[in-house]
Amino acid sequence: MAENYRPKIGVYVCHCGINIGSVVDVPAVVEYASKLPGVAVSREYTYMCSDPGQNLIKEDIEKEELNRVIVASCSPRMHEPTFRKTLKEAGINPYFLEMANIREQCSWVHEDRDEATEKAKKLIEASVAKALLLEALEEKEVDVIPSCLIIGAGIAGIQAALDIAEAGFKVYLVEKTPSVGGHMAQLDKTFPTLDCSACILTPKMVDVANHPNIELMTYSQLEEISGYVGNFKAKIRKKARYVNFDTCTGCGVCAENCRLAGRIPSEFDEFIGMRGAIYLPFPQAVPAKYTIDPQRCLQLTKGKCGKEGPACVEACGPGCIDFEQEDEIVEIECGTVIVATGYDVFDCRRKPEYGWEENANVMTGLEFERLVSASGPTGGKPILGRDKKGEGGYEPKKVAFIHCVGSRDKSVGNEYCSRVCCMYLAKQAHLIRDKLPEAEITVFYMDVRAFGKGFEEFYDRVRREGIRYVRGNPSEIYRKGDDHTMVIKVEDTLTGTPLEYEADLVVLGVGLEPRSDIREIIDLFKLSQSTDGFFLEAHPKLRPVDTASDGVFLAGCCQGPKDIPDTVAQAKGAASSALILMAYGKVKVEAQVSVVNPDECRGCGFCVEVCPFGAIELVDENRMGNIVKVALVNEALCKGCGSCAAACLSGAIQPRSFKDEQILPQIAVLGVKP
Amino acid sequence: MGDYKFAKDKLAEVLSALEEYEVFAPEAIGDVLRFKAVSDPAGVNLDDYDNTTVPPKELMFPQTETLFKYRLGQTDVEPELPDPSSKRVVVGIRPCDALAYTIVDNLYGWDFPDPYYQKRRESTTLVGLACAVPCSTCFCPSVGGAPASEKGLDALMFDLGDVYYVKALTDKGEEFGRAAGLEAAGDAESKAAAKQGEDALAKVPRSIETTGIPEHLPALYDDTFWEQFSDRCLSCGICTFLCPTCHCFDIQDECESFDGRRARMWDTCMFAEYTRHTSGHNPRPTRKERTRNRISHKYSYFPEKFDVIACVGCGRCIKNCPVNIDILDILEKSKQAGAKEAKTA
Amino acid sequence: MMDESNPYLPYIVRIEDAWYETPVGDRAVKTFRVNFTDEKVWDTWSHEPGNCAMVGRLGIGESMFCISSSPTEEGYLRFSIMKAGKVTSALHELEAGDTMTVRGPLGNAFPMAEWEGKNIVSIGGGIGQAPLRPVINYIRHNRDKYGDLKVIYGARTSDLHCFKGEFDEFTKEGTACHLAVDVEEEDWPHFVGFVPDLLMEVAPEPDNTIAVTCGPPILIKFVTQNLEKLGFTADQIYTTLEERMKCGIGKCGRCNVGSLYVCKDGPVFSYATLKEIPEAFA
Amino acid sequence: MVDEKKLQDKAKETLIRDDVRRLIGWKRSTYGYEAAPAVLTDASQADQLIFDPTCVQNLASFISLEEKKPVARGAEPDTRKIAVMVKGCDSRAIVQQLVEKAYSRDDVVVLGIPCMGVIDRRKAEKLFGETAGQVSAKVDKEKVAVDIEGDVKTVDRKDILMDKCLRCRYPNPLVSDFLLGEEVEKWADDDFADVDDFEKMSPEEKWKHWDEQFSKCIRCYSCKSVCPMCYCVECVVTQLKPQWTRRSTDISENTAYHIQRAWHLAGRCIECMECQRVCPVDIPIMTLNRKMTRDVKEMFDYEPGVDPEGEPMLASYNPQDPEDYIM
Amino acid sequence: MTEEYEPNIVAFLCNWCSYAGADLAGTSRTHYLPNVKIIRVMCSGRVNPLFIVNALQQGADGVLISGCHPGDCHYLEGNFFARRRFMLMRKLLEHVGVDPGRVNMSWVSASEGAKFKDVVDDVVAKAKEAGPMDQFRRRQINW
Ligand SMILES: Cc1cc2nc3c(=O)[nH]c(=O)nc-3n(C[C@H](O)[C@H](O)[C@H](O)COP(=O)(O)OP(=O)(O)OC[C@H]3O[C@@H](n4cnc5c(N)ncnc54)[C@H](O)[C@@H]3O)c2cc1C
Ligand SMILES: Cc1cc2nc3c(=O)[nH]c(=O)nc-3n(C[C@H](O)[C@H](O)[C@H](O)COP(=O)(O)OP(=O)(O)OC[C@H]3O[C@@H](n4cnc5c(N)ncnc54)[C@H](O)[C@@H]3O)c2cc1C
Ligand code: SF4
Ligand code: SF4
Ligand code: SF4
Ligand code: SF4
Ligand code: SF4
Ligand code: SF4
Repeated sequence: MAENYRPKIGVYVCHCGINIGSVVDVPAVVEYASKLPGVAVSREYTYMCSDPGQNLIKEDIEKEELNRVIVASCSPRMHEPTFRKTLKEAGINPYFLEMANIREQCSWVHEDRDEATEKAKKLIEASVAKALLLEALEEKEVDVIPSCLIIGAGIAGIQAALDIAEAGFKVYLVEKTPSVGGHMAQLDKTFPTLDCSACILTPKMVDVANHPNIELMTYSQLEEISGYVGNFKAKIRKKARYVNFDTCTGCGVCAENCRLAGRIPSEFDEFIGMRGAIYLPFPQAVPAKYTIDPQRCLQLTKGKCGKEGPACVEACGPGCIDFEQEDEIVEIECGTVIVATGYDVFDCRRKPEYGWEENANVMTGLEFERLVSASGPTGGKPILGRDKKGEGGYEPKKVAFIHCVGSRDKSVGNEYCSRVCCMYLAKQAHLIRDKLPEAEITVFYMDVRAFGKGFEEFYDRVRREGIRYVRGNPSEIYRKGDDHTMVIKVEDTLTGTPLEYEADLVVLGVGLEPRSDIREIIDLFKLSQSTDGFFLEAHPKLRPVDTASDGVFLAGCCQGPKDIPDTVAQAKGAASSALILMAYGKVKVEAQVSVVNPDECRGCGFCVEVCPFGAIELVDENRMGNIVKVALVNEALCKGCGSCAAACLSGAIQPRSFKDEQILPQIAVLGVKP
Repeated sequence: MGDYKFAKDKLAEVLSALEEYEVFAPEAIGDVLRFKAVSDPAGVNLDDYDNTTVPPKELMFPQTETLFKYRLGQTDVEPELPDPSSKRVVVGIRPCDALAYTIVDNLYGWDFPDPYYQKRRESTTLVGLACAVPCSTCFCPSVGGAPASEKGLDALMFDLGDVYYVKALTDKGEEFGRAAGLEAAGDAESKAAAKQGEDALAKVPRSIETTGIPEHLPALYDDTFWEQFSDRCLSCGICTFLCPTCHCFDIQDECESFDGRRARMWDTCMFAEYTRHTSGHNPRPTRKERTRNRISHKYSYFPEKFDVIACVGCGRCIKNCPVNIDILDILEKSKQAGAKEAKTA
Repeated sequence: MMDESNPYLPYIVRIEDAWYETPVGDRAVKTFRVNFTDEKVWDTWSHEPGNCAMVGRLGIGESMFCISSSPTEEGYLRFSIMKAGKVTSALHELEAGDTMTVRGPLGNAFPMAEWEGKNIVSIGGGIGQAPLRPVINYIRHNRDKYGDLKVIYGARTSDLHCFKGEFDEFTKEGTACHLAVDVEEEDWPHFVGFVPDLLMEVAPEPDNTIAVTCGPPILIKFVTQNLEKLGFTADQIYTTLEERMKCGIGKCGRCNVGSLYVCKDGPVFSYATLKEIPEAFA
Repeated sequence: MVDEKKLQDKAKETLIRDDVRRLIGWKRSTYGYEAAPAVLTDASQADQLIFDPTCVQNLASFISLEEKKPVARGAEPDTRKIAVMVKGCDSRAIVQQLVEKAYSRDDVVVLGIPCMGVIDRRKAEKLFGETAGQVSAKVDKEKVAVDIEGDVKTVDRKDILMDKCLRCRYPNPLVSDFLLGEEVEKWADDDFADVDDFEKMSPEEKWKHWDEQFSKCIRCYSCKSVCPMCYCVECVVTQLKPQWTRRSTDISENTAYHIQRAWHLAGRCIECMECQRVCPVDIPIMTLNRKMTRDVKEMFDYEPGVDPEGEPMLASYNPQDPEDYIM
Repeated sequence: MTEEYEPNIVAFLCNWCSYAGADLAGTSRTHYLPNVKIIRVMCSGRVNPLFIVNALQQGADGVLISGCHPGDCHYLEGNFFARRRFMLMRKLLEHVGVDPGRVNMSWVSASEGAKFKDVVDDVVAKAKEAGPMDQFRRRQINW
C-alpha cells in the first residue's frame, strides 16, 4: 500500500463491554469522528480487540482501502501491539495505527457522561490529526546472541539457568554471595509438603555448577551493562576470594585453623551461628570453595595475622591461599537477561516494640529456620541461650508465633501481604511441635491465608496438632524479668479480651521486602519499581515476567513475594521468554528511531551529547561540494526516546512517529477548548 | 486650489473635526515612530519628528493582510477587500513617502491591478508635512523628491512656527481642508512656506548623480565590486522592510481547524529563502546576488520597466542598516567600477 | 480570464480524474484532470500552450504549474505535478472528486501562431515535458497548420517517463518519437543515454524549424548548446524558466530575472532573449 | 589602547599568509556613530582598518554568515582560514561557536583586542543628535571623547557606552592567537540589577510591557541574523514543515517568535548585545536574554562562551539541578 | 475574572512512567478532572519546550509535562534534560508575563495513579487561579 496515498482513516470506537460505553456516548463519538478530515470509516464495536473486532478492521482495510487506523479503546500500552498486528495482517504498515485511550483516560476516570464524551471526541480528533502525518516504518531484525545472563542464584536463578542450559543455550549465572542457593538453602523443611529444603535444592545447585552450558560466577557482581535486546554487553566483577578457585578442594582445614574460627557471626545462619574469616557459607555450598572475608581477615585488614603469619596459609595443603589476588573483570556478551535477585526479610528493627534487637529469644522466622535446621548452629535442636562456646541453654516451653510482622502494616510502609508467612509459621509451629511435643504453642494471627494447593489441608493438620491460634495482633513484646520470659501484649479480637501472654521463645513471622541493594540493579537496567518497591513487570497479568526493557525478564521474589512453587513457575516462565528470543535467533529492533535531515543539521552535536545510548555520531557530509559535519543515527542503538529532538535547535533530528510535525497537530487539536 | 492654515495648538481640534475620516498620524512608542490610527487627537504631536521608522507604506500595504477567508470543505472563498467608501486621511506624511506611493502605483496598477492596494489608495487622502530640517541620511532631491515635494500628496502642510500652512493640491486635499474647517491662509504664509522649502532643499545632507546608473549597473552583474558590501551584509532585510518603495510579499495560508485565510505579508529579497526553490536550488545563493538584486532592482530593473527609479531618497536603509551598507556609497562606487568595466571592455 | 477585479481569488475546480505518471513516492508525478465547479467559467476562460496557473489547496497554499493540456483538449484542464514540498505534497493527497483552487491562466505562451508552417522539435526531460505536452497536442489537433513534428524525450529510467502511453499514440499518428533512458535497462528498445546526446543522434534540420525544450537546468543548458551546434540560431530556440513564485501576477517580486518577471514576461522565452540576461542562468 | 598602525601591520601580515582566506575587521563607516565591518581579502586593503569605541559590531557573526558557495564538480572547496578581530565580549562568541562545533579552532585566526567599551549609537544620538558626518572616538577609564568631523565632545562613560560595557566582565579576549594591544583591567561586575528590576513587575505588567514591545516587531529577523550563535541552516522560525511560527505579524506570532529566539539562546547567548543593537524598532530584546543568562547561572552554575571544552547547557544536566516547582 | 471558567490543559506524558501512572489511575477508577488532555511521548526528554509555547498559542490555559522520577528514566537520563529545560522555560515564560502556574511539571511513576490525580487537580486549580489565557491565542487575534 502506497504511503503517499491520501490518508483514508478508519476510526474504531470500542465499547469495551460496558467499560467505555457506560460512560462515553459511543454513537455520538463515532458520529463526530466520521466528520473529521481524512476519516473514511467510523465504527463502534463491543470488543475491538476480539477476533471479530479485529476482523472488522481488516475487512474495512480491504474494502474501503483504508491506510490509517485509529482504535479508540484502552491504553496503547495494552493493545497497541495487538492492533499493529491487525494492520500488518491486513497488509498495511503496522505503524499507520494510532490509539485514542478513551478507557483509562475517559470512561474510567470521569463520571459525567457529557464531559467524558467531549473528551473522547477530542482525543480521537487529536489521533486523527496525528494519523494524517504518520509514516510507514520498517521493522528491522537483529541477531540475538544465544546466551542469557542470569543475576541471582536463588532457586529462581537456578531453575531458570537449568531450563535455558538444558535447551542448549549458554547461561552466565552471576551470584553475589560465595554460594548459590539463596534463601531456600537456609530453610529447613518446606511447606506444605515438608520436603527437606536442602534435599530438593542441593541436586539443582550441583547441576548448575556442573552443567556444560552454565558458566557460574559466584561471589560476583554485575558492574555495567550496555547494548540492547539481543546484544547486551556486560561487565562482571568476580570478587577476589583470596583462595585459588581451581586448586581449592573444599577440605576446610583452613577454616578450622583460622584464628577467627567460630568468632564471626555467619550471615547464612542469620548471625545466630558462627564462622571464621575464611569460610564456606554452609556445608552444602556450591561451589564448595572457600572464601576469605576481606572485611574480617586479620591479614587483609591489619596486614598481619598472628605471630607466625596467616594460619590458613599454613594449613592449606595445596597452597591455595593468595592474599595478592585481585578482583577480576569479566566481559561477556549475551542476548537476554533474567533478573532473579530475590528479597530481604523484613528488618525487625523497624518494629522496635517487638524487642527483637535486644532479645535473643525473639527471633525472625528465618533465624528460626536456621535454629531448627539439622545443618544449623544447634544441629537442629531448638536450644536457646547457649553461651559462646555453644554450651548450656534451654529448650523453650512456651513458644509464640506472630503473624504479619512487617507485612500488611502501613506503619512500616508495607501494605502488601508477603504471601508465605502464614504458611511458614504453620510449618514452623509444626516443626517445633515435632521437636518439643510438650511445648505450649500459640500463634497470633490477623487472618490465615491458606490459598495454595494443599495449604488449607496443611494448616488444618497443624491446628489439630494442639497448636492454639489466637486472633490478635500484638502491640508489644517485652521481657518480663531477668529470665527469658517474654510478655506479649495482645487483644484477642474474637473475644475482645486483652491478654498478656507469656512465652520463652517468640518467632516473628517477618515478611518479604525488596532487597536493600535493589537500586544497584535499577540503576544498571533502568527498571521501574511498583508501589511495593519490588521490580515492576511489564503488565501485572499478561506480561508478569517481562520488564519495560526488552530482553530483560524477572524471576522469583525480586518481582514480589512468593513461595517456592510460584518462584519456580515464574523462573520457568522467564526462562521460556528468554528462550523464545534466543530460539528464534532474531529480534525486531525499535522501528520508531530518530532520523536526521542532513540538509538542516548544523553539526552542533547537541544531540550527540544528549543521547543516552550513544546512538548518534557526527559524520562528514558533502553539501554541494563542501564538507560539513552532520549527525547520523545508529538505528540499532537508538531507542526512539526523542531526547535528541528536544535538544536540537533546528529540528533536524526527529524520532519517527513522534516528530514535531506529528505532535504539533495534536497540540493544535487539544489546545483548543471544546 | 486653496491655501489654508490653522494654529498649531489647534491641531487636536482640527483632527477631531475630521469625523468622517479615519485619521492616521505618527505615534511614538519610545523612540520609535509609526503611523497609527489616531485614537486620541490630543496625543498627536507633529513637532520634532524626522520621519517614522516604519514607512507609511503599511497604510496601503499592511505588513500582514488577509486576501480572503474560507472554510475548509466548502467551495467558495470570501475576499476581504478594504471598503473604498471608508475615507482615511494620513496627516503628517513626509513628501518622500508620498512620492513612494506614486512609484509603487506603477507596479500595483500594472496589468493585474491589485485591488487591495488600490482601494486603500483611492480612499486615502494624503496630507503631507514638508521637512523643515532634512534627516541625516536623506537624499531625496537626487531621486526626484524634495523636502517640500508635492508629488503624490493631496495637501502639503508647512510648520511655520505657530501655524501650519496647508496647501491643497487635489480635490481630495480641498475636501480635507473643508472637512477640517480650516481658515484661508494669506500670502505671507505661502511665501514663508516657499522659503522654508528652498532652505530645506539646500540643507539636504547627501546627494548622488543618478544619470547613467540604470544603464551601467547591469554591466556590473558579475563584478566583484558587490562583494565589498555584500560581505558584511547580514541578510537581515531591514533595508527592504523599512524601504517605502519595497513592495515584495509572501503569501501563506493559515488555518485554525476549519477556518482559514490566505494572507500576504512583507517579504524581502535579502532573505535566502526568498528565491530558494523546493529542490534546494537557489538562483541567489549568496549575499552578493541578493545585494545586487536589491540595488539593481531599485536603480536599474524598475526604471527599465516603469521609467522611474524605485527609491525616494528617504535614507531609511542607510540609517537602519546595522553594518553601514550605504546605498549612496554603493552607487558612487558602482560608477567607478562601471568606468573600470567600460575601460576593460 | 481571471476575476478581473481581484486577481488573488482562485477558481474552485473539481478533480475528475487523477493518476500517477511515475511510481509513488517522493518526487512522483501525479496528473490531475480538473473541471471548474462553476462551468460558466469556461465562457471567459482561454489559455494557450505555455500558460501556467497557480494551483493550490485551501489551508495549505498554492504553487505555480503549467497547464499541461492544450486548449484544443476541451472541457478540462490538466496539471502534472511533481511531489516536492508542502503544497505539492498536499495536492498529491487529492483524488477524483476532491477540489483544488486554480488561478490563471498566467504568464505568456509559446507563439503558436507565429510558428505556423514551421517544423517543430520538442526536446524534454522528466517533468519538463509538462509544458511541452500542450504544444505537441496543439499541433496534433491543428496538424495541417504545422510542418514536421519531432518529439525527443528522456528520463532517468523508463518508470520515470511522464505521459508514457501517449508516445505510442503519437508514433501511430506518424510523429517521430525518440525516447531515452539515462541508464541501460532490460527490454528498453530505445536510446540509452542523455537527452542532449539523443538530440545529436536525431540531429533535426534547423531549416525552418523551431526547437522547444524544457527540463532540468542542466538539460536545458546542454540541449541549447547542442542545438546551436546543429545550426539552430538563438531565436529558433524556446524554453521555459522556473523561479520561485508566490503571486504569479508580477507583484510579489521574487521571480525576476533581471528586469523580467518570469510569471508575466515568461515563463516562455526565446533563447535570444535569455542570452541578454545573465541572471537567467543563475 | 590599541595602536592602529600595529593593528594594520598585523592584519597585513595575516592577509599575506597562504592559509588565510579573508580577514574581518572594522573600518570607518560612511557616516554616524558606528564603524563598519570590513571584510578584506588583500593585504593592500589593511590600511582601512581601525579600532576605537565606534567598533561595536561583533565580527564573530560574520564567520558563519559567509555562505558555503556550491563547489563545482571536481573543484576543491576553499578551506583556508578566516581571520577575525574580536573584542573581549566578542571572543566569547568564538568560544561558544567552538563549543557548538560551528567550526574548528584551526579554521580561524583570532586577533584579540582588549577593549575599554564601545559606543551605544542610540545614547550618542540622544546626546549629540544624528549626524551625517564621520565619527571617531577615544575612551579611557573615565571619559569618552567623541570626534564628529573634528568637533570633539567629551562625556562620562556611563552616558554613552553600551550597557554591556558598563557591566563587562571580560574586557580582554578569552581566546586569541594574537593579542593586539595590552590587556586592560576589568572595571565592573555584573549584578543583574536590570533583571531584578524587571522582575518586580507583576505578570500583568510584564505582559503589557511585552505586548507593547512585541507589537512593534516587524519580524525582519535581524536580531537572529546578526546573532553569532544563530547559524542554523534553516531557522525553526522560518521552517514550513513543520511551521512553528507563522509569518503573519500579530501579537501571538511575534511573541512566539521572541520566546523561541530567547529560548534558543538560553545558555548560549554571550551578551554581545548585537540583537538589541540592530533592531530597527528598539525592542529591548536583551531583557529576555539577560533573564536567561542570570537564571542559567543561578540555577545551573553555567556560563556560556567561557570554556571551549565545556558542554552545551541544554545538552547537559546535573543530577542535582533544582526542581523546586516540580510536583 | 471570577466567573467560573474551565481551563484547558495539554499534558505531555512519558510512555513508561507517567502515562502508565495515568493508566493506573484509570484501572483503579480514580476520578479526576477532565480538563487535562494527554499527549503520549516516549520520554519527557522528548518534549520540546517550544511545544508549550505552541500549546499556549493554540489556546491552552496551561501545560503539564510529566515523567519518571529522576534516576528512573526508562531512557536513563531523559528526564534530567527535561527538568533543566522546563525549569528554564518556565522562567522565560514568567518573564514574558505568563503566569507560572500555567507551566507545570511532575514526576509520576507507573505506580502513582493516585499521585496523577493529585497532579491533575493541582494543575487545574492553578490554571483556574491564573484565569483564561487569552492574550496569546492565535484565534483570539482578529484576522
Ligand atoms: C522464613 C521463611 C520461610 C520460608 N519457607 C518457605 C517454605 O517452606 N516453602 C516455600 O515454598 N517457600 C518458603 N519461603 C519463601 C522462599 O524463601 C522463596 O520463595 C524463595 O527463596 C525465593 O527464591 P528467589 O530465588 O526468588 O530469591 P532468593 O532466594 O532471595 O535468591 C536471590 C539470590 O540472588 C542473589 N542476589 C541478589 N542480588 C544480587 C546481585 N545484585 N547480584 C548477584 N546476585 C544477587 C542473592 O544472593 C540470592 O542468592 C520462605 C521464606 C521465608 C522468609
Ligand atoms: C512557470 C512554472 C511552471 C511550473 N510548472 C510545473 C509543472 O508543470 N509541474 C510541476 O511539478 N512543477 C512545476 N513547477 C514547479 C513548482 O512550482 C514547484 O515544484 C512548486 O512550487 C513547489 O511547491 P511546494 O509548495 O511543494 O514547495 P514548498 O517548498 O513547500 O513551497 C514553497 C513555496 O515556494 C515556491 N516555490 C518553491 N519552489 C518553486 C519552484 N521551483 N518554482 C516555483 N515556485 C517555487 C512556491 O511559492 C511554494 O509555494 C513550475 C514552476 C514554475 C515557475
Ligand atoms: S542537535 Fe540537531 S543540528 Fe545539532 S548535530 Fe544534532 S541533529 Fe544536527
Ligand atoms: S532605497 Fe533606501 S533611501 Fe531609497 S527609498 Fe528605499 S529606504 Fe529610502
Ligand atoms: S539592512 Fe544592511 S545588513 Fe541588513 S540586509 Fe540590508 S544591507 Fe544587509
Ligand atoms: S530585529 Fe527587531 S523588528 Fe526585526 S525581528 Fe528582531 S525584534 Fe523584530
Ligand atoms: S533562532 Fe534557533 S533555529 Fe533559529 S537560527 Fe537561531 S538557533 Fe537556529
Ligand atoms: S542573542 Fe544577542 S547578545 Fe546574545 S549572542 Fe546573540 S546577538 Fe549576541
